[in-house]
Parts: sequence; structure tokens; C-alpha cells
Amino acid sequence: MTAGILLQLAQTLLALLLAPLLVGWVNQCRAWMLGRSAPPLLQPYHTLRKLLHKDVVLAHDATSLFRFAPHIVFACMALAAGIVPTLANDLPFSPAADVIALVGLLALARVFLALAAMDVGTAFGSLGARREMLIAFLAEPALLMVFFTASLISQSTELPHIVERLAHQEFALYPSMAFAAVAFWMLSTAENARIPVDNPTTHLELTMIHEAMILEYSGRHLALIEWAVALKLFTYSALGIALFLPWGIAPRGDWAALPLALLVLVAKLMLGGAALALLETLSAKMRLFRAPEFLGTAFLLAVLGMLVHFLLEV
Amino acid sequence: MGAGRALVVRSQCSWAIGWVRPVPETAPLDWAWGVVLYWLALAAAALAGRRQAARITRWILPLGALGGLLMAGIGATALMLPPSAFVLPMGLPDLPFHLRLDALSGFFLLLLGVASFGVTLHATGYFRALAAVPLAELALWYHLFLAGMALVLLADDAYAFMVAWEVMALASYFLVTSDHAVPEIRRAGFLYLLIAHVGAVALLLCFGVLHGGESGHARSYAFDAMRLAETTPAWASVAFLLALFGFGAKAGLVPLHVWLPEAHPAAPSPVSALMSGVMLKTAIYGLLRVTFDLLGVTLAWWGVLALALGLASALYGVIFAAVQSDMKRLLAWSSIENIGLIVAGFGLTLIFHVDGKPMLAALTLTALLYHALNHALFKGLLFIGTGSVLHATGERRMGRLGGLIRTMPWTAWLTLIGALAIAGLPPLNGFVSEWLLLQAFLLTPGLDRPYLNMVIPVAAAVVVLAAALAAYVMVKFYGVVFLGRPRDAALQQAHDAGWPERLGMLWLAAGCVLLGLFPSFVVEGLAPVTRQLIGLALVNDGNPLLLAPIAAERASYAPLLFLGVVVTVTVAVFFGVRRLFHGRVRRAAPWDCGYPEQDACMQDSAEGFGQPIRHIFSAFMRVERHTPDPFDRHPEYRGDSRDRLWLLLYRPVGEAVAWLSERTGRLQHGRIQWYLIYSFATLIVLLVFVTG
Amino acid sequence: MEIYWLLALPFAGGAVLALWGHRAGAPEVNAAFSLATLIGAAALTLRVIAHGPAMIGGHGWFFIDPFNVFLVALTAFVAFTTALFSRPYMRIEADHGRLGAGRLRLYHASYQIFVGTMLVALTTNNMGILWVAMEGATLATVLLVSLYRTPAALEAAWKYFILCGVGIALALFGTILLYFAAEKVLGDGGTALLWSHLNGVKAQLEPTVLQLAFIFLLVGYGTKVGLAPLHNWLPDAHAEGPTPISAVLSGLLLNVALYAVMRCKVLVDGALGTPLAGNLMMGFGLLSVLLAAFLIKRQTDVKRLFAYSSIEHMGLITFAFGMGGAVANFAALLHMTMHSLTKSAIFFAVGHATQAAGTQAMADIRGLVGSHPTIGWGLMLGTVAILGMPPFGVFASEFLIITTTMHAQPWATPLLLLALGVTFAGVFGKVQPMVFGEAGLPRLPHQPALVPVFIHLALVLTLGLFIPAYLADWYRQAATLLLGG
Amino acid sequence: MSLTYHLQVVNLLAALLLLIAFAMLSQRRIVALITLLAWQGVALAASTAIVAWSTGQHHLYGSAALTVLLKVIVIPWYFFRLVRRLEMDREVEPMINVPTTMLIGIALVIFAFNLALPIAQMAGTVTRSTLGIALASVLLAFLMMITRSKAMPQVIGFLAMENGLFFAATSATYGMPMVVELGVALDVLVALFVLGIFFFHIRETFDSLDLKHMEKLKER
Repeated sequence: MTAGILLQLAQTLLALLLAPLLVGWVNQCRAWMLGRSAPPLLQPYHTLRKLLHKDVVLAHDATSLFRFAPHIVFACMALAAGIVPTLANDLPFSPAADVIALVGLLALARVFLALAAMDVGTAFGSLGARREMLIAFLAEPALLMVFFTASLISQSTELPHIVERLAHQEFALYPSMAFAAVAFWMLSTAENARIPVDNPTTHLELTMIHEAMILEYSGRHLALIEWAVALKLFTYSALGIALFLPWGIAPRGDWAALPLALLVLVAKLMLGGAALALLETLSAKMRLFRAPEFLGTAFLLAVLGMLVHFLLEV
Repeated sequence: MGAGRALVVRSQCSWAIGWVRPVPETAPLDWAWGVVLYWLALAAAALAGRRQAARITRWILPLGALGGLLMAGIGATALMLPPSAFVLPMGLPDLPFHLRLDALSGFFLLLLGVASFGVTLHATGYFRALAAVPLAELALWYHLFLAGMALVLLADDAYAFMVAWEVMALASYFLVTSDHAVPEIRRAGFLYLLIAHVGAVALLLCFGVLHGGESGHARSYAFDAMRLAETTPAWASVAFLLALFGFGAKAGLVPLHVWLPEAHPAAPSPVSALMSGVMLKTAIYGLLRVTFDLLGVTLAWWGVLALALGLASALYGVIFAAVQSDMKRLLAWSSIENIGLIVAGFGLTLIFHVDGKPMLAALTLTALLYHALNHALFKGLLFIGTGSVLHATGERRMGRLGGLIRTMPWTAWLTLIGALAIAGLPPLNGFVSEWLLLQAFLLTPGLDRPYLNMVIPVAAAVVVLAAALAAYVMVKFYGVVFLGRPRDAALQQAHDAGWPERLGMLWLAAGCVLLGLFPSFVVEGLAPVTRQLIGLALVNDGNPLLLAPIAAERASYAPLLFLGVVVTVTVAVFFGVRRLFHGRVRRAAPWDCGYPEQDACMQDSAEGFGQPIRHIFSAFMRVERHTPDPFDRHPEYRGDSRDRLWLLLYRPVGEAVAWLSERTGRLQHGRIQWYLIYSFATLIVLLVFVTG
Repeated sequence: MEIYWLLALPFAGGAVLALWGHRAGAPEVNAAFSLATLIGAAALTLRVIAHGPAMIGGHGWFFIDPFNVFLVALTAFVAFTTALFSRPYMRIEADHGRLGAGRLRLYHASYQIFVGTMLVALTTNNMGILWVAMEGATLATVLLVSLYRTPAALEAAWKYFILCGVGIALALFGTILLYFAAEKVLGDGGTALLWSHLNGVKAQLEPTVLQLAFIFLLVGYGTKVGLAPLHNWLPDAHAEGPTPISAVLSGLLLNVALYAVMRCKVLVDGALGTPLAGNLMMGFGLLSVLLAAFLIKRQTDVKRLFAYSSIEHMGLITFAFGMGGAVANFAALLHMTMHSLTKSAIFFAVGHATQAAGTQAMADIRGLVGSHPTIGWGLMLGTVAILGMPPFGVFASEFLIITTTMHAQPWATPLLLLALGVTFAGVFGKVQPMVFGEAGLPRLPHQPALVPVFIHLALVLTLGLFIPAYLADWYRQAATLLLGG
Repeated sequence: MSLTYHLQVVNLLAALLLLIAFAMLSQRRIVALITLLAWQGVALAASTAIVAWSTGQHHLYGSAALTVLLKVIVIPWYFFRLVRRLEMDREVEPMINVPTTMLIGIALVIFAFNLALPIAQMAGTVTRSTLGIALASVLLAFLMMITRSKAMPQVIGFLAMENGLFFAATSATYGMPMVVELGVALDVLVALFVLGIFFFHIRETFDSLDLKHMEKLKER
């Protein structure tokens, strides 16, 4: 048990530490592909440190809700990252929240961020909040459909058990998961404010979604949010890995497999990041009202995946 | 009551639960009936003390609240005990009032008690502003309303049920129209009462079909007789459809929902809270009672129908909630959504039940009961929260509010809990019931009906969509009303709610949190109800802190652990950062990309926030825009989203009736000769008819 | 011999009031006589409860059984409360200058006589006398309907007179046919028209004659019941006459006419042994309910509105009687009681409301609860009651009627419910704005008499929740009696 | 076999009654209508008396006398007076298409006879076919009331109806019990009285007895 808890903490810490690195890696890949000179790999860490050192500049009528929100968001993301199996498969925290609760958890973070964005009462803040919630209510069902496909296959909504089933029991190819994978990719770009739905590096307020929400943040608050964003990207990547290429995650109590699992994880993350960057460079950001269609497609793909499961795999 | 005790009817009731236990001497039923009488007495007292406003707010309403608390206790105990029943020497000669209190009624009594306690506490503060006479009338109808709802839950024969049902409708109608100087409110009240009455007629028919014993004899309208009567599937279906119509009309099920967004905003906020939180649930109670208790048979397609209607209501309600610009109207529409979710759960329960999957049926039933309770709490909380806002600002249009979190922190923070809960966010109660419901949806592959297997998980997607939209709605509601900068200078003077109102909100908010954190206990508590209706109860394996309805490795949720981690990390980060770095804070004007002189009007208005939804779901609604032209002195944008169903379903009926009455009116054109011809013709026709 | 007191008192009262004229206190005398009548009726009622049905008078000219004794009690009671109500009402009318002294004399005198004729009609055992009394009731009220002497009032009274006169003439023909059939069995002379005798030998009566007779009787008395399509006099008479008269017309006279029809129905059923009479009554009842429901929607005059509601309820009762059967008859009798109590209460409230507004146009009656709370609530609760909302007693009877219909005549259920729904929408949608809304009506010169309103409503409410055992037995006996038992 | 004579006479009178009914149906002038009403009364009284004499139903003499008093003397006199007082003498009212009315009337008579036939078969009284005639005259009077557009003729039609009923009562059933007869007579009397008052009111309100003024109350 204690070992389990240690492992749990280790994984969470790993997530916390790796997350900015992942962002850095993605940015670097993008820069390469765009033929620009890449920022250093550790740039995100520098940014965080800088922000943490800076003073917080609060708007006059920002309330305590505004000040608490970043911490809550960060905590939610930490927990989310904690309950997704990255290295090993037995996570004492994971009973706290199955995939549905995980979706709830992400929603909780999102709602707090949106509320905080509306708190100061600026035009862009509420604009960002509105758009964020718009994306969210379209992405959430799709995400859940993906999870449902997985849990219909594995007869469980517990991530460890899903991984258990997919990775370590009899090997089978699930066509349904292919659909799910595409859907998951689409919606995770949306959820993580990546191109084509949103542009993390934009400076044009009217096109912002995520950035518009956090315009008023500065100093450590901004740092926490940035970190949380990185964590979110990491969590989604980990989720993708756990659902679609779970091989290599160490099974219960198999300590020897851990180092290998770590290597495999890093490799997968690098691949995933590169792929993300590639797709981002290949596609252009779409108009906001194309986003619903985009996510609708994702949703349909997920549902299709489920139906395929019923047709071919039951 | 003593008279009632004389004829206690017991044994034939205990069959409903699998086992027979000796009944303690004063059954909770006596107490429940006592509370009903107590509420009636309070109503009379309010009428008597018509002239002293102070007496009513200081004594009668708090006493009423106390009754609510008592009722909650009674309901809780009734959950444990086997059913008890007695017959009152009232009602029709052949059909005296039968009262019965079993687990099902017990649970809903609990719901009624818990919600009404908090709401009534709030009302004591909320009604202070009123003048004496309307206050007395309000108090009168208010307690009649409470008594009526309680009696609906206790009634055990068709006549008593109908009487209680209509008393409830009537009292709530008078509460809705209490501010009847406003024409819209009168219209709302009329629409409400009309639909309620039509629904009641349907229920009457339903009971008429369900009658047991020899046909037409009044005695056979006691529920016990109905339980014993066997109905053919065809008639049972008729009865079920009638019940679905009747109770659906009360619950605001699409397409019978039109009265709800009109009536709830019209009523005083505590009343809206009761109507939305409790009265709608009496309809759910009725559905469960008729379907699982009175009807002998159940058919699968009923479940499918209920599921479809429920999902439709859920989606329809939440979409319209998202485009509202009046905060109480928004909450009303969200009630339609929640009722939709509950009814969807009901349909799923039916499907499982018919399919012989009692375990899953129990799970779904638990989920829907849980959600009913949750909705009573958070919707009550939100409504009284808006009540306090209304109290402080006199404004219902969200476009005129904003930034209230600064001037009325109590209301704001307590309402935040309600908003998060109704948005279905962990670790609050709204999430638990939706979680259970989704689990149930995920288990449908167990069914041996290929179509349902495929369709129902997709239906789950609709549930999720509704839940996600609910989050959208709540962000809109909370953000526009409480956050941001006040859109109106007058809001700076808004005072926070008084203590009674705060207590009321605290009570309900606490309920939201506790029900969210200790789900396993709630599930245990609901066991008797599911056992009564399904014959099986949900067993929660694993430790009480972990909610694992089916099996721990199948699905589990531990809100305490969840909350623990989140809180620890939050606190740790909060202090950690301060320790490692610093806690300096500077205040400045909002940055907002350096755009100069932005004022409060540039924040998203309610319409603005709803715009994407209106854009996406424009098919459902007819939008009436009022856009300013360049030369407007006071340019203003208004976007009104009208309900298409109204135009499609209700207006034609009205026109048909008008046409018919116009036709019949022509018969009577004042010429006495014609009248004589009528009688003459009648005579001749009859003579021919008889002799020929 | 309460019966003689009972019958003598109103006529005596009529004479006294005719002499008393417009001296001060005429209303009080009127009320006093009504009270005395009520006491007489109560005594009679107690006697019947004690000793059961009774044949009274030489050759049993009067016959008291549960069926008519409860109507007697009801009639005397409502007559009394109406007299109470008409006290301030008529004073206010006089103040408004709508009525002169002479008219008040006429009003009071013929009010008593009207009550008297109704009591005779109820208690007599002789079908001929029954006819005479019905005609007398018409004649007594014709001049009351035209009391205001406005063109509209005259027109209404004229229609009332002619249509009911013709109707009643047809009823006479029916009576003659009845006698024609009866004298073959009972031999000619006095006894051949005595209901009790006829009831004894009804099986031997000649069917072909009896069914002819019933047609005439039904069309004749049915005109006074206000069954569609013979109802056309009813709304006019109710709307144009003084409100107390509207109250007694729809509260009592319609009941009495229906009573006459039922007496005939019993005989005819016995003679024919076919459900003919019942079917005819169901047809008329259903037609009236539907027609009234759809006409209600287009009313602009408040008293007309409730006149149509009376037609609707009479149709409902007729339908229930037509269905027959113990429960249906029970329900119909109960509904008779409830309707006359509720409807008269409503007319009391309406009367004062129209006086306050100075018009009967519903568009001009606004916000009663604001300006006259008691009137407003009286009207609102009365309306709610008459629309069959629990816990008021009207619901009790409608519950029984509808549930019985579902089993006895399922085909009729949707029609009935449609009518009830349309009526609900029509009536309530029109009453609500009268009762609610901005207050703005002037005060009344005299304290309005609302005790009657609330007595009636309280009774209706109580009966909705609790029907005393003896009353129930009473109804049951009457019901079985109507079954021909 | 004297009965046959009486029978024939009664039948003759019955036929006369029917004839008068038809005459009324076609008559335009009010004065003439009143005269016809009076003659109808005469015929009625005569038949009643004959039935009384032939069957020894003595109380029928009373009703015969009553008839003479009321329907031959009082009512016509009263109506003539009214006509004079209200100057309706010369008023010639528009009649709706006499021939059609007559045709309808004939149809009614046939209908009435057929209706009364089965009953006449079993009639134990001397007067068999009279019931049909009575019914016919009632229906004809009804028809007349329908076709007239003035108050006075309508009332006359009403009284003609009463006559028909009375004839039915006397000839078909040897009269109702005396009490009833008295009651009926009383009612008729009161009705007349009421009518008188009415006519004056109507007259002074609408200054004519034309019913077309009285079509205001309707569903609009």
C-alpha cells in the first residue's frame, strides 16, 4: 500500500515536472517545422520561474474568487494528472475518480477559470469565458463518448482497469478504438487550445479563446495557470497513451517494469508532441463558428466508434 | 387523528415490501398527518391574524419552517419502518380518505421537509417587505401549499389524491398570482392553472382506468384495490400514457412545459423555489407510484417513451435556459432540464425492470431519486438566492445586474455552491446523481434488446451534452449576475440578505455539500425505496467513503478523497508559493489589453452570452431581434427567443376552439321565431324517432 | 302537519308583502317569511328522517319521499339565503334609482309566491298539480325578469314567457297523455294522476302512450331545465333579471324542473322497460354540456357567462340521471345540491360586483380583490368551486359522474372532458381579470351581504371533504327510488 | 244508438276546430284572429258539453262553462280592448308566404293523425279520432306562433294551443280531474293578466308590438 502511495506520488510529481517540458518540446518541434530558430527546450521552466518572481498586479475590483481560481485550477489538473496511469497501473488515488469523474474534474477547473475571467468584468474576459464554455460543452460529450467506447470494451470506467484490459489481457485490435482515437485527437486539440480551434501564441484578442480568459492574470497566478495548462496537455497526452497505446505501462506490482515504462512513456510523449506540432503547422486556425462543426464531427466519430463496437466487437 | 388511529389498516400493506415487521405503536404516519394538520392550522392562523404583518413573519412562517424540519425527520424514519396506513372518516361516503406512508412517500416527505425548511426560513426574511394583508394571504396559501403537497404524498386512494393534488395546484396558483396587478403574471397564472387542470383530468381518467374491484363502484378507487386489480396490457398502457400526460403536465415535461417558464418567474422567489424544488417532484412521485406500485404490469416501450421524452426535455430545457436573459426564467428552464434527466432515469429504470435486470433498475432508480433530492436542494438554493438578489436590487433582468459578489458576499458565495452543484461538478451533489445515471447508461449492453443496446449509450451522450450545457448556463447565470462590474450604478447600494435568508441558503447549501461528499450513505438510505419498488436494493461494496454501486473495479468515486487531494494541493500551492517566492500584490486598473475607457456595459450581457447557443440551436427557437438603427438616442439590442412548440401545438388548439365557439354562437341570433323552430324541430324529430 | 305550514307560509308571505308594499323593512319581512319557510322545511325534513316517506292529505295530494324532501330543504334554504342577500342588493338598486317603490312591492310579493309554487311543485303528488305549479313558477318570475323595464329586460322576459309557455303547454299535453294511459288502469277520477298510485301500477301502463307522453314531458319540462336546444330563454332571463332572481332561477327553478322530468322518467322506465328515456336524457345532457362549453367562450356579460355555466351543469346532471344506476343517480343528486349552492353563491358575489362596477360587462369589472376583497374572493372561490376544483364538493360529484361514465358510457367520456376543459378555460380566463388586477371600483353605499356567499361556499367545501352519513343515506335512498325500486 | 250522433257531432266540432286552426294560420288581421279564437272557444265548449251530456261526466259541464266564460267572453273582450287601446287595429302584419305555411300545416296534420292512430285504437272513449285532431291543432298553433312576427298573434297562437290541449283533455280523456282543470284555468287567467301588463310595457318601450325590436339579446 505504502509502495502504491509512493508510486502514486512519484507519478504525480513526474507529471508536474514533465508537463512544461512537453510544452517546450512541442514548441521546439513547431519552430523547427516552421523553419524558425527554436526556443530552448527548458524555456517553459524559465517562464514559470520568472512569473513566480514577479509581483501580482490585480485589477481594482478583482475578488477573492479571482485570486483563488488559479490555485484550484492547478490542483484539479494535478489530481487529473495523478489519476491517469503513466508509468504504472496501480494508483491509490484512481478510485477517487473514474473517467466520468475525470471529465467532471476538468470541467470544474474550466468553470473556475471561466468564472475568474468574468470576475474582473472586462470585455475580453467575458468573451473568452463564453467561447471557452462553448468549446467545452461541445467537447465534453465527445470526450465522454470516447471514454464510453473504451469502458464498454473493458467493462469498467476505471482508467487502471481499462489499461489493464487493453494492454495486459488478450491482445485484440479494436476498430472502434480507431474512431475513438481520431475523435480524441480532435477534441484534445480543442480542449488544449491548440490550432485549429485556438491559437496559443496569438496576440490578436478578437481571435483569442483561452488567452482572452487569462488576460488579467499576472505573476504567480499566471504562472500557476500556465503550469496547469501544461499539465492539461500532459494529462491529455497521457490519456491518449493510456487509451490507445497502453503497451508498456507497468502492470500491478511489477516494479521491474518501471524503468522501461519510463522510457516508453518519454518516447511516446515525444512522438505525440511531434505529431501535434506537425498537425498544427499543417492546419490553419478556423473561424470560431467552424469550431462547433469541428467538434460535432469529433462527437459523431466517437459515437460511430461506439456503434462499431456494438457491431463488430460484441 | 385519534379517530384515524381507531381504524389502522396494516397487514395488507406490508406485502408491498418483501417482509413483515411489527409496526411501532405511533407510526410516523400519525406524525405526518399531524404536521399536515399543523400546517393547515398555521394557514388558518395567518388568515385570522390578517392585520399583523409582524406576527406572521415572526411567528407563523418560522413555525411553518419547523413543521418542515419535523416532516423531514418523519420521512427519514418512515424510510426505515414498514408502511403504515389508516383511513380518515372523511371524503366520499363509499371512499373515505385512505392515508398510507411507505418508503416511497417517506423519501419524498423527506425531500419536501428538507427543502421547505430552508425555503421557509428564507421566506420569513423575504416576505418582511410586504404589507400586512397580502402577506397574510401569502402565508395562508403557502401553508396550504405545503399541506397539499404532503397530502399528495400520503394519499392512498384516488379521491384523496386528486383532492390533495388540486389543492396543491390551486394554492400554488394563488401564490403565483399574488402580484396580480401585473398582466403577464395573471396570464402566467392562468396558463399554469389551465394546464394543471388538464393534467389533473388526465390523472382522473388514469385512476378511472386503474380502478379495482367491480366496475364503477366507488370503493374500488382505493389504491389498495388498484394494487390487487389486474389490468390487461392494453388498458395498462392507456393508464400509463394518461399518467405520463397528467404528471408530465405538472412536471413540465416537453411539450407540456410551456406554463413553467411563465409561472416560476411570476411567483415570489421562495414559492418558485418550492414549486421547482418540491412540487415538480410530486409529479415524479406520482409517476413512480402509479407505474411501479399501482400498475400490475409494465411494458418496455413505456420506458423507451419516457426516456425519449425525458431526454428531449433535458436538451430543450437547457438550450432555452442558455438563451434566457431573466434570471428566474433561466432557472425555470433549467428545472425543465433536470426534470427531463429524472424522467429519462425513470424510463431507463422501466426498461431495466421489464428486462428483468433488477440490479440495474435499482441503480437507475437510486440515481433518479438522488437527482430529485439534489435538484430540490440546489434549485431551491438558487431560487432563493435570486430572491435575495431581487430583494436587494428589485431587478430580474440579468442585463441590469452584475458585480453583486462584492456588495452581497453571503448570497453570492452560497449561490456559487448551488451553481456549481447544478452544473454537475464534483465534488458536489449534482455530480453524484449524474455519475450514477451515466453508470446506468453504460450498463445497458446487459440488455438483450439489440436496438436499445446501441441507442441508449448514445442517449447517454445527450445526457452529457445537457450536463455540459448546464455548466455553460450556470457560468452565464453566475458570471453575469454576481461577477464582473455592476452594470447599473444603483447596484452599489445593494445590501446583503438578512439572517433568516442566509440561514435558509446555508441550510440548502450545506445539503448540497453533504449529499455530494457522502453519497454512499445516501445510497444506503435510498435502499428501502428501491426495495419497495424494484424488490432489490443497491449494495455499495467497499468502504463507506467510496461509492462503488456495482463493483469497485467496475466504477468507483470517492468524493472525500477527491476533495481532500484538491484542497490539499490548493492550500499547499497557496502557501508553498508564498514561502518559496513571495506574496506581493499590487492593485491597478484592469489591463484588458490596454483598451481605454471600457465601462461595465462592454461586458457580455445575458443575450451576448447566449448568442452562440442561439446560433447553434436556432432550429428550436424563433428569435425576435430588436437591433438599434444608427440614429437611436439610446441604442439597445434585444434578442428574444420564443418557444416554437407554443406556435406549433398550443396556438392551433386555441384557434380551433375559438372557431367552434364562433360557429355555435351563430345558433343563437336572438329571433324568438327561430328559438320556437328549435323546440318545434326537437319535438317533431323526437316523435319521429320514437314512433318511426 | 308541517307541510301545510310549509306551503301556506310563502303564499301568505306573498299576500302580506303585496299589502306591505314599499314600507321600510319590507326586505326584512321577506327574509322573515323565508326563514319561517326554512324552519317549516327543516321540521318536515326531520319528520321524514324520523318516519321515512309519507303520504299526506286527502287522497294523498302531497307525497314526501327522500327525493323531494332534500330538494325541499335545499329550496327553502337557498330561498332564505337569497332573501338575505336581496336585502342590501335591492336597497342599493333603489339607491342607484334603478327600481321604484312599486317594483319592490312586486318583487317581494312575487318572490314569495315563486318560492311557494316551487315548494308545491316539489311536494305535490299529483302530476297535474305539478304542471300547474311549474306554470305558476314561470308566471311568478316573468314579471321579475322584466323588473327593470329596460328594452333588454322586456325582450328577455318575453322570450322567457313565450318559450317556457310553449314548453309547458307541451308538458301539459304529455300530462294529458299520461292521464289517458293511467285512467285505463286506475279508472278516471282524482287518483289517476297521483304519482304514488301511478308508480304502483307503472308496469301496466300502455307503453306506446307513455313514450309519446314522455317526449312531450321531456321537451316541455326540459325547456325549463334549460336543455339545449331548448335553452335559449335561459341566458337572457338570467342576465337581464335582478341578480337574486338569477340566483334562484338557476339555483332552484332548474332543479325543480329536472325533478319533474325525473318523476316522469321513473314512470316511463317502469312502463317501457327500455332505456329509451335514459338515452334521450343522456343525449340532451351531452348536447347541453357541449353547447354551453363552446358558448361560454364568447361571453362578455358576467351573468350570461354563469347562466351558460348553469346550462352546462344541468346538462351534466341530466346526463348522469340518464345513465342511471345507483352511483350515477347518487352523483347527480349530489351535483344538484352542489350546483345550486355554488351557483347561487356565485350570483350573490356577481350581483354585488356588478353593482360596484355599475355594469355587467366583464370588460369593466376589474380588480375586485383590491377594492372589495370579500366580493372578489367570494367570486374567485365560487368560480373555482363551480369549475370542479377540489376540495369543493362539485368535484366530488363530478368525480363520481366521470368515473361512472368511463365504465357505463365510455364513448361519452372524451366529449364530457372536452367540454369541461373548454369551460374551465372559458370561465376562469374571464373571471380572473375581474377578480385580480389593479383595483379601481367605487365603494358600495350599503354593506354588501356576503354572509350567504360564504355560508354556501363553506357548505360546499365541507361536503367536498366530508358527507355526513345521514345525508349519504338520504341520497342513496333517493337514488334507489329513482332506479324504480 | 244516439251515441253515434253525438260522436258525429263531436267529430264535426273537432273538424271545425281544425278548420279554425288553419284559418288562423292564414289570417292576417289581428281582429279577425281574435274572432277566430273566440269561435274556437265556442266549438271547444260545445264539444265539451256534448261529451259531458253523452257520457254523464258532470264535472265536464263545469269546464264547458269555464271555457265559455274564459275563451269566448273574457279573452276576446280583453283582446279587443287591448287592440283598441294599443291601436294595433289596422296593422296588417307581413305574413311569410301563406301557401308554404299551409303545406307544412297539412303535413303536420297527416303526421299528427299517424301519431295518434295507435293510441286511438286503444281509446276506450267514445271519441276515437279526436286525439289526433287535438294534437294536430296543437302543432298548427305552434306553427302559427313560429310564423308570426308580432307579439299579439303569437299570444293568440299560444291560446289556440291551449285550446287544442283542452280539447285533447276533454274529448280524449273526458277531462282531467277538476282540481287540475281549475289550476289550468287559473294559470291561463294569470297568464293573460301578465300578458296585458307586458303588452303595455313593450308598447311604451318600443312603441310597437313588432318582435323585430326584440332581437337584441344574442351571441355576437
